[in-house]
Amino acid sequence: MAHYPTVIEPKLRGFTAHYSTPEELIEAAKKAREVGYSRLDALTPYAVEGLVEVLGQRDDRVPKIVLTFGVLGALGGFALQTYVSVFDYPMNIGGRPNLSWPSFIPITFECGVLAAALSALIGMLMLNGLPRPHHPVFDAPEIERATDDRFVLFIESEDPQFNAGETREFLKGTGALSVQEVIS
Amino acid sequence: MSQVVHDQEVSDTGQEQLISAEHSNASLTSKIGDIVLKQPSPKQWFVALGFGLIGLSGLLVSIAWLLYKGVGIWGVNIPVGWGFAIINFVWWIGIGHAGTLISAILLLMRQRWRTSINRLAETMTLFAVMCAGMFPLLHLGRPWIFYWLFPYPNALGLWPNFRSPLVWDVFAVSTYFTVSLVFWYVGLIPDLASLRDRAKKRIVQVAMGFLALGWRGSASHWYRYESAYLLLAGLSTPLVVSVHSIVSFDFAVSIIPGWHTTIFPPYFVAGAVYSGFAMVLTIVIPLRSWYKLRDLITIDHLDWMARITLVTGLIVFYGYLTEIFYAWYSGNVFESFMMANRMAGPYSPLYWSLIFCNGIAPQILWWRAARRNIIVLFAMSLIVNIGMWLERFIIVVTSLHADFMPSSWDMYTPTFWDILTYVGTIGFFLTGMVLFVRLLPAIPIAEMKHLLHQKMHGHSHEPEEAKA
Amino acid sequence: MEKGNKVNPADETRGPSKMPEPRRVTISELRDRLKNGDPGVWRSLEEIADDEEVKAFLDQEFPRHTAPWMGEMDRRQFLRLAGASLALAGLAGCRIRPIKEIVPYVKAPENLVPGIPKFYATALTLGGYATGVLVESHEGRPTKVEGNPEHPASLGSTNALTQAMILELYDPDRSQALTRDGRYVTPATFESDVKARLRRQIATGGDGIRFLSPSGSSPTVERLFARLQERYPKLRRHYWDAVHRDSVYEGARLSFGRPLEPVYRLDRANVIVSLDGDFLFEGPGSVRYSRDFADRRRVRKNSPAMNRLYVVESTMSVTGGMADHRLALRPSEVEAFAAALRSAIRDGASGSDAHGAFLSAVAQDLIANRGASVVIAGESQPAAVHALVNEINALLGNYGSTVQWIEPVVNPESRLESIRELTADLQDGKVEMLFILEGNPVYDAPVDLQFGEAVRRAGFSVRLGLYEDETSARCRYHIPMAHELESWGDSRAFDGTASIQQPLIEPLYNGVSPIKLLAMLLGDERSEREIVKETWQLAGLGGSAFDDVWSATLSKGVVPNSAFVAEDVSVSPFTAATSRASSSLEVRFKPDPTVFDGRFSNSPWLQELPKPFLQATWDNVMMVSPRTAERLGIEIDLSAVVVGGLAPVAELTVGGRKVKGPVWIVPGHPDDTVTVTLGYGRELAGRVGNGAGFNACQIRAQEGSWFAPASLALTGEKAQIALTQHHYSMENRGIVHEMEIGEYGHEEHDAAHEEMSLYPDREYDGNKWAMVIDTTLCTGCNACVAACVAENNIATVGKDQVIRSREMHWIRIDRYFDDLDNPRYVHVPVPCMQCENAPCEVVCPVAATTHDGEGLNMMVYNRCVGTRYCSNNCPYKVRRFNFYKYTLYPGTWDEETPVTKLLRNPNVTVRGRGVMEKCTYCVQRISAARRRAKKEGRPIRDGEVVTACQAACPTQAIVFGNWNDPNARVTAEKTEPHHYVLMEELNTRPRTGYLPRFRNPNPALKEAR
Amino acid sequence: MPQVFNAKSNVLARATFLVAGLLLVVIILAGMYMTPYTHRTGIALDQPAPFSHKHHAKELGIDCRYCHTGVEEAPYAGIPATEVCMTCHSQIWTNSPLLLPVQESYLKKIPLRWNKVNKVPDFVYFDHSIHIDRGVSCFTCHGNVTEMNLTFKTNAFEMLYCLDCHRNPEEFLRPTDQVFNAKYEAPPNQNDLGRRLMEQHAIDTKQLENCWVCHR
Repeated sequence: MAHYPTVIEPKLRGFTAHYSTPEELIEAAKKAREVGYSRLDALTPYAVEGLVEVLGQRDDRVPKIVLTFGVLGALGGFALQTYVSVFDYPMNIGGRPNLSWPSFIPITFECGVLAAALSALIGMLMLNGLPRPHHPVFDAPEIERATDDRFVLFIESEDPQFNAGETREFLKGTGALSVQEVIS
Repeated sequence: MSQVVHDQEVSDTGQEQLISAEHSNASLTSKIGDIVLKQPSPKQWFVALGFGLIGLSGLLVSIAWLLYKGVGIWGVNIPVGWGFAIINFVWWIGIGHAGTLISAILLLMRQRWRTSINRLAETMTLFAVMCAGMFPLLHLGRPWIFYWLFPYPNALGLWPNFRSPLVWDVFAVSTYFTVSLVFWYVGLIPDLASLRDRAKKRIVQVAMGFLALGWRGSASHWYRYESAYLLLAGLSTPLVVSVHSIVSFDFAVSIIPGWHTTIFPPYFVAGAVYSGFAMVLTIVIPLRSWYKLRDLITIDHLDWMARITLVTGLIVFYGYLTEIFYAWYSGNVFESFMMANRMAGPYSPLYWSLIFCNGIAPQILWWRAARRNIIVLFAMSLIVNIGMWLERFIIVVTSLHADFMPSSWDMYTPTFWDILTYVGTIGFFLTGMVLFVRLLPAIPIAEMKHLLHQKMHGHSHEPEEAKA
Repeated sequence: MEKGNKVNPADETRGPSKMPEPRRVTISELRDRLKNGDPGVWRSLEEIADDEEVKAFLDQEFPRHTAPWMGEMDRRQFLRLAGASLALAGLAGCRIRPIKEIVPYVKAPENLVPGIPKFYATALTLGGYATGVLVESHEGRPTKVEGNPEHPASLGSTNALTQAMILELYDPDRSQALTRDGRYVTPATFESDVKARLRRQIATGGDGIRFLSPSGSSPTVERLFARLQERYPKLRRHYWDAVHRDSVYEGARLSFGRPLEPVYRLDRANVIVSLDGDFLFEGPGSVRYSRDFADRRRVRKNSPAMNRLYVVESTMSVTGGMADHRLALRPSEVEAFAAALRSAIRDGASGSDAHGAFLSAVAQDLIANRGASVVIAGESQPAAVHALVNEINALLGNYGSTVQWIEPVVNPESRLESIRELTADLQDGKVEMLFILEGNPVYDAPVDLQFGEAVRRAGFSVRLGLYEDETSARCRYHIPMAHELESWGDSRAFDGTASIQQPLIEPLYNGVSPIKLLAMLLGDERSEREIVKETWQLAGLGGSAFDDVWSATLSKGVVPNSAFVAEDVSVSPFTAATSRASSSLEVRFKPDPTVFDGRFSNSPWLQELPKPFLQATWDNVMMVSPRTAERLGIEIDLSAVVVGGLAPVAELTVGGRKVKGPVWIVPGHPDDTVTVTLGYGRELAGRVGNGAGFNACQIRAQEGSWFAPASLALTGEKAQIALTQHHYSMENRGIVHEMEIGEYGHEEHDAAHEEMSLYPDREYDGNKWAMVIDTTLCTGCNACVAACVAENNIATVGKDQVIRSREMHWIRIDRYFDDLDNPRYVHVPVPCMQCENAPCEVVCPVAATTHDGEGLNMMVYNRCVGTRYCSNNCPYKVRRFNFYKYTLYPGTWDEETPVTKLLRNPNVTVRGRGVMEKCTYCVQRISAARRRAKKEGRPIRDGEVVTACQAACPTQAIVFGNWNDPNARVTAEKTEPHHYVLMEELNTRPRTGYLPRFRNPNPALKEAR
Repeated sequence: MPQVFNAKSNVLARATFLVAGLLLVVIILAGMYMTPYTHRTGIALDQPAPFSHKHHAKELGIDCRYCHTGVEEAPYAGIPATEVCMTCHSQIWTNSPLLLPVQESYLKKIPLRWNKVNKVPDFVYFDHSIHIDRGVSCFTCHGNVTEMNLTFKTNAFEMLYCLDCHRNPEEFLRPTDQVFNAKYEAPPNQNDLGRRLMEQHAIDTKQLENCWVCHR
């Protein structure tokens, strides 16, 4: 994920190139990678299969997080019930044994699911660096169409290869509908 | 951006139409987005809101009176300690199941027809669960100490009794609500972003922007987002099943004839889906005409839902038959009396109308014509809703009013306040749905675009397993 | 939490002990009383301490005679003086934890330790006949009545009415001030007025003075009357009881030439025949008779035998329900049966009439048990029947063994005659001064006398009564009467045994006892106590050692060997021709099983007690047999799954007089007979009793004051009656095991098939509480229910709530019958079963109901959130729920009546709204016993813990104790061969068990039942 | 334009989430630890007369039972009647203004109205006598009143407080003759002593945890 300073004096942050189909975007992204650009980002109105692979930004940590928390949640749930009814205040309830584990299953399960689900949400947001209401790219002209019908490639000025002139030319070369400066 | 509004039923060409061909990404955004941003609400919307608010105020009045006087204002008594409150609870929670099921299970099964209705279904779930959650609280003798049902450290050194199905309920229902909410919200994030970017009014921009958490559709974000969404779906699926199973345990775990049955969990889950789909139909059918969405929520969607309704309906009916079989086969005097009493006792008219609503009537859905006839479908959905309510009434009341000790048998008759509370929750539900339709995108924009894309390119990016 | 549950033990049950009372004794006098440490005055001890304070409050707060109804005043009192018992004044605040006040005595009463209840012996009377009781008192608040084991009429048990008298004491609707023509006047005004008039009477020798009172057996009252008679020789006394025993004494006159009182020794009888006599439930000695009857019926390993009971009756009575053989006849047919029975026994003539088989079987059985049998005639049957029965008993040689005759305990004068004369005199204007002590003649005198009108003719009329009722309304003066628990007195039991009545509390409502009033008329200034004491001194009690004997008597509750000696009698055979049975439909009058003759109309406890066989509350109904109902076109389906309480209304006509009321079908009731009970349709009973039911007295004339020809017609209207049971068939669920005595011991109940649980059993070492209820002995008299209500602060909920099936009784008596026309009834008292595998506990989400180490199924009210799940899951449906705040005074939801708080048992939580409650095996008593035992370093003894229901039960059908104690009675009962538990197949392992209902049918009548 | 918010809002947004999360925990813990405060422990209430236990019980060495007479036989320890105060104060300090309310009460026969310092919660049935009998000292629950000038509550009688002792009595029990002794020091081997006493009194902790020991 990209890192941006939050200090604000307007300067060139990079270029955005707009495409009308995901296929064109993927093509362009491939080229950019070949040329050697590394600080890339692609903004699309819906998930485009295969894009992260092209950009080399694939990240599979979410499932692992979810699994871990799911298991922890379930264990926690069972532990709580056992602690309460066996150690803290054991009671004779309807002649059942203190550790009447069959009765503990439903809650154990629910706790697992709850923890897993929350971790999925929070994990996903944190990895995505969200919430992040302010972002330089939002200052790009026409960028709002990235959530509508445009597929946008964004090359950052941080990129070692970045050069205002060349980069713009390169992007034009990829058959973009338009190339915009991102000044923020 | 072209202002496309084409609302005709998609022509019935043998292969299924889940979205009319004329749509483009832009048209989708504008069409769905503008319901929230531009379009003035149709008058039916205000009528619906009006009814909703009337019901809602009824609910508030009845709750106030309840807290002032006590549960005595209801028809409950000894032996029938549970009445409308629990009946409605189970009814609502059942309705609340279609949402997550449609979104989650159908997502996993790559059922593309889910896409345009899942948001509505999920929202329905949220409000239905809220309605459901109200009842167990209100039916307490001392509602102000409901929190004793939660395990938290306290100066009494006391905890809930984890052997009680009611505590399972607390966990199940609250978990279900939380997860549904998360699922619903995650699905909403990208659409909120596009509304943010589309909105002209500052206030709307801020509101949507705040909720969108600064979503910008970056590729890596989309990737994590997709996996999280899929995982949530994977979690919700067993959750849906567990929740209504646990609700059924409220009865199955007890020893009351008519409650103490192993068939309950599966047949409650089926019943839940059954009533859930019925309710989706009840809502979607008017909505698609009010907002001219016949091209997005197509007749094929309705057909699909009708099929599911039929299938689950059959399972439920099977449940009834097994109950009868048990009563006879067990040779248990209490069981057999209970069944005989349902069929011939003082509540038999309700039992037989239940059999009609849930057993006989749905058979009409075997016919394609019926499934694709809006009127029939709408009527059918209402009948099912009524039927499922009756089912819960039969289960709760007829089992309790004549159980073990003949000396304690007595009738249950609801009071005015029982009914007002019930109607009130329907008002609450209606209000919620109506406001949602106005304030948030009722159809998932991003997903529709995805669907459109797949449609154009013959699902070129469709993973293998989907075709299999 | 308290916010939701305003009624908490703090401000409710640990309430104050102090009552407002007028200053009536001088400090110095009380000091003297203290000095001689007389146990009799224990009660006034702490009043002494607080007299001054109370007075202070009264004086500054309220002028004495201006409070029409002192509920409000009691409440303030209550708040201010709370704490005399070290309790908190109930300043229920909304703040989280308000600072509460604690108010100690100024001067601590001696021998009173706050928090430790004391028991005092006294006696309570019904119809003049005393039942000895022990009254529990908490810091001076009487809270519970127990039977006095020393007393022959009680032997430790009581009936429901006696239990409820404690509530009568506190009833806020009791009259509270002296009135003239309905306006409050000072006692002084009255005193001068009456004395002036009395002086004028001296000249005429008191010719114009009349007293009217119900039966009384108080020697002191008699003595005072004697003294009045000396002063006014022509003074006349009259008697009236709605439930009178004229025929008993008249029968005795026919047989022996003088009025005598029968006393039965049922413990000596093998065969008992009752001719319309409800001796187990009504009339003098019924509690004692129940005990003796039961002792010969208790089937156990060591005595597998039982007596046999034949009942011939003209209604459906508690005794009839116990019969081994029962014959239902119209009231007027009984006489013929008696005559036939006589001849069958005298001349061996086999009965030729309709009931021949039955009759000759009975006759044979009686003859076979000469001297060990008894025939009992009911007070509702004419003198002829009594005469015949007297003769039969003589023929059977039962005198001296099972039947004894003693001098009448109450005045034997004919009540009908007596009131007839009085009315006549009133109409002739002969009566210048009329004193009506107790009773309520305007309401219940024979209607054709129009007594109410006549009273107005009296120049001057005074009424002494607990309530300002129908009679008071017709009198010049009304004087609030002191309750028996508020005043000194004495009375005799059914066998003549005398008891001294001592007050447990100063009069709550400025009441005056009859003794006090008479003394005043005599100008005797002494205290009641002194007068009563004098009576017994003169009677030569204890001779020289009087003072010691007196104190002993007070603490024991019985005057030593004061029972009447049996008279030698010789019977003259009954020759008169027996009257013919009428052919028409007949009405049969009966005292109501709960409100009796109307004196308890304002008692919510009794109003809500389900009437035997009817299971109806808050109403009286016209009872008819199924066949009669069919004939009249009455449609009530008693076999319905749920029998609603919607009853057709009918008009009952007797001698041209009409009354309307709901009709109900009672299987076993004789055909062509309508039973109506007295005591309802009151107009001035109080907030609870007003308007309930219909007034049977309106059709009850001098002729046929017990039964008369009548006609019944449906009006087409319907009336809702409040039933507590809606299904009367056991549906073959083996709730009661019915057996014949012959089957005892066969097919031993095997304890083998019990291990049915996957879970290991819980061990119960130490105490293991258990209960056994013998259904053979349960007569269904409701004493246990009333006792439970009194002990456990159980709320009454009112007719409306009972109709909605929300009654609160912790123990209920289920009644089942097997057949409509010739039914056999069974009664099953059902308290909490205290299951070891309690289904209710498992489902409670907050663990408000759990098990303790002694196997008790605990219910913690303050933890309960009120899901009602436990009740749903209870197979026995013994749990009760507070759907509203039922602690408010019954029938009126809008106001609280603080005085009734004083009645509450401080050791039992008063349950608030939204809380589940149930039988606890009287855990407060167990706890008290446990603490006592621990302090003494010993285990709890068998019989040390007695539950309220067990104590009250007249037949001792309930046994409670420690199952782990091999020598405990309960253990023995548990090992009885036929012991069983309800619905064993559910494997709930109840601690409450039952013994089967044994019957002892006459082989000759097997098929006839 | 999508750039709706300024740069600061990023930090703000994340902070919001954290705070919301923490709040929940705080509330629950507060519930636990506020209890003693709501019970007014350590706060001396104003009373009609400024009675000093320190003076009477310590300096004058008057035994608890002289005033609290019921404590050995009854559920209630008992608050002394005015006359008890007057047994001494009719002789000494007769003209002390502090004693005016007491004298007034005695003469006018109007009871004193003290503010309750120690109170078990509602719905609890507490019996002093049985505790005294088993060797639970006054001072175990009421704190060392002999050091209090104005009486205050040292312990919040919450259920957990009672359970502590009902679960492990051995930590608190004294020999019965030491129950009223304010100067008593628990021996180092308190737990052994406690266990011995428990045997001696046949104290069964299983039973002591039963609801119906306190709630009826």
